[in-house]
Amino acid sequence: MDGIHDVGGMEGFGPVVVEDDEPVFHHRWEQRVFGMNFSAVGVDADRFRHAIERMDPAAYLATSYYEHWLHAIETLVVEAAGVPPEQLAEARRQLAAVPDPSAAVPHHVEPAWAVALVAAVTTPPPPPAAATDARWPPGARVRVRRHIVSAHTRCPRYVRGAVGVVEAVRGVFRLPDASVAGDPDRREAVYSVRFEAEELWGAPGHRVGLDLWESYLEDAG
Amino acid sequence: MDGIHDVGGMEGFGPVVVEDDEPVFHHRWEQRVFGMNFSAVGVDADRFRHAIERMDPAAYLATSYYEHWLHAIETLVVEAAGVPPEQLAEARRQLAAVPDPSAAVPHHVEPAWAVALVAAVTTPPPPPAAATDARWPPGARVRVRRHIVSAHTRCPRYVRGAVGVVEAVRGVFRLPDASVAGDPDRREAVYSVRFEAEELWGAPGHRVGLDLWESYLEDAG
Amino acid sequence: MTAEGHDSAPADIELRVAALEKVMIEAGLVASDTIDAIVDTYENQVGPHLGAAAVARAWVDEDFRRRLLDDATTALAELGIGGVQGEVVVAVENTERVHNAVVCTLCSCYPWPVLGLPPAWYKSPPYRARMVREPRAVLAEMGLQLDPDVEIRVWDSTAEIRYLVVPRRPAGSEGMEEEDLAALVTRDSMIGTGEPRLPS
Amino acid sequence: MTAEGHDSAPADIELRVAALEKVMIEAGLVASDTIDAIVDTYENQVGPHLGAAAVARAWVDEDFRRRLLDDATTALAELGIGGVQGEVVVAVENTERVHNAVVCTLCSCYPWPVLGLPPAWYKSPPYRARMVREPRAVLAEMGLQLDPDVEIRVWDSTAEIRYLVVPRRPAGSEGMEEEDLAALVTRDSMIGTGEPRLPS
Repeated sequence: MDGIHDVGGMEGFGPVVVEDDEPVFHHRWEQRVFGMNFSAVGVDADRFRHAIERMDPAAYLATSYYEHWLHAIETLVVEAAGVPPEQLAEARRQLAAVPDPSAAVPHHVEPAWAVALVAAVTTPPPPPAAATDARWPPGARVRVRRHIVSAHTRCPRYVRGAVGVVEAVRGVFRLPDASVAGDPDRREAVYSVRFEAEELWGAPGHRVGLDLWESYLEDAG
Repeated sequence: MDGIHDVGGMEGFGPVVVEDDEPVFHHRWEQRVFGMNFSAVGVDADRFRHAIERMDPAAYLATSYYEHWLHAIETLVVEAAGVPPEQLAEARRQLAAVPDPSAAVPHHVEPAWAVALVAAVTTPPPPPAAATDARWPPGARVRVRRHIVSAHTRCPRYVRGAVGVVEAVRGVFRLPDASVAGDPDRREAVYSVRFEAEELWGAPGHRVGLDLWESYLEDAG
Repeated sequence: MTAEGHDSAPADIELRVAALEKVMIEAGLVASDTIDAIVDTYENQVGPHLGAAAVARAWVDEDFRRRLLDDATTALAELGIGGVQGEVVVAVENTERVHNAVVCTLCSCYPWPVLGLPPAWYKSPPYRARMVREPRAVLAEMGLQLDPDVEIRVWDSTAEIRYLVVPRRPAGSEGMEEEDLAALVTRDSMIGTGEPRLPS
Repeated sequence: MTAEGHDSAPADIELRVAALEKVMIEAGLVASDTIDAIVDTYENQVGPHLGAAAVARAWVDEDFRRRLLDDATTALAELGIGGVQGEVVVAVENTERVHNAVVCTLCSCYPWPVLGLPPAWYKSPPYRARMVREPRAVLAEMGLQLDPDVEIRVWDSTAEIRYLVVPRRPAGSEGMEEEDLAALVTRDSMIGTGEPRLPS
């Protein structure tokens, strides 16, 4: 999907604004959103990212990072967890009628879940399978395909058609394009590919490395 | 400039919303904005478009067509007509203090200007010069350059690197890229180039024609 | 300078516009009646009836049709049609096998002298983004179901050439007068997002 | 369903979030204390001090440095560092001639187990858009003036590999203990948008 999220190389965004002594979270609601994502609905990063990418482009640019997450969780609670949308609307109606909606959220604890969750997020998962049948070795010249028509892809527009050099083979990973399309078992080698700025932007000065799945690439010829 | 205005082929925008029995203008302020553009500040279409393209991307997507025009005229009144920005701010302060700002705008007529203006906009200008030394004839295969780094260009991202066929040579026109960069006298042949959907999007089904300046193109090889 | 909010309330917009007009009038850049006159021109004088008259003429006058398709700018000038945003007009004709449609992906270029000012949907990101990529789907959503065998040609107005679609003359209109034919030619049929009305 | 306005007032957001939490708790999808625990984890346990400890170790222990550059995921696990959003970590080392910096143009991927959660600027469209196109200008704006001879390598985190920049050990830190060295290693120096602090 060539969506609004794919901003690499877009011009007109202005300066990078840095906040001094920024807290990890700015608002309590950001904490709740962050925490809610660690549940069955947020566990699939591909579907989660795709839910954000489908936001209305104007809303995407006008809202903050954790509003994107909120949108995604609301979307996946319906799409992935099967909660009827009316239930969300009804909860909003109910809570809109009370003076402090946050205080009116039911409190329900599951101490065992919490312990298991914290252990899970701070334990390294097993390494990815080595790519024993990778098509290209380090040093190979590859071209990114011009056309990626998946509903969800991790191949940004700014490298489409560009030629780069394989720096490393990172292992075998689930292909996000297939996963979001309903085939979570398709796996492919992922390559770290180095591009010269001249090739990407027509002016030299730096190099950019991207990690790209095998089906995004073709022989540079 | 690879800006937010360059939306051709972007996905995620949703349906085309058609308003039944739409009026030419929806609000009086749209009429005033439209009319104000017919002045020394709006006369240069290249600079006018570039002023819109430089809008903050979130603001661009969140505002209407005539708000884009308003932004451009405000910008060019300062940049091209030399009005100090403080003068605009001061006028806003003054008018914010009155109950009906529109009614407080000075009324000043120049009947001769109005007559000349209407005549000018409804009279066909002379045709463009024929392109006697065009590099490619109709039927030639051309490739759009991958890199267009101008601050303002009329070469959309979605055709960069694509191969098409020249359908017609449209004549010689001022090059917008050079014009906005301060060289309004540079002229080039403009070609109508036809692209197959397969070449642009990886799926067949239609053709797209674009009018492209000579320096956007190269031999298809 | 002009960091307008994302949800400019009407009052804010009106204030901004009034302030701009005040400054421009005081600087001698514009006059109250030039604005009135230009608005009147595009609200009441220039509009799709002009393009419709040209299309109807092409339907009844084979010589005019050829001149229109060969050099629309000059042929339209015969009818007194021309001006700003129509410096070079190219007419593209629909046939049994080919359907033409017009878009401007980079801004909202449109052939003012023949169609007047564009509708909001023509200027909207959805139309501009999708029309070059999936025109058949967009046209279907807009009510124009094209036969799969019909080739769609989309014209993206990236330079100063403006496009006028010459729609097919509807069946059943054989005996009609030029003026009555013009009444069948809709704006959308000249953008390529619709068909002419059928004779009643 | 979730057509939020462009300027969601805080109260609207809080209401939406409360309603979502209510629904998720009632559906058994999440518990109040799982949210509390995960927030505490990333506010108080996991943060850039972990990456800083690893960098300081690499500065003082040549064998660890080699293991870190060879297979950071495994080397970090030696220090008890690892977890979600760090399934595969690659460490890239700055030298006199090469400066590395990290971005995620498509979303905001970031090596949580070594750096904690990313700052707002890292997640902002300006950083994401510009860092792959004009990194030297972005770094200069952020206060990092690189010698023109230094090659910049930008790592766009498009897959599940996360990058940790190993900055150069600052001059004047020769005799320092590992723990004091770690205090010199800033978050930004491990993203590649800053340098370590100088010893005082």
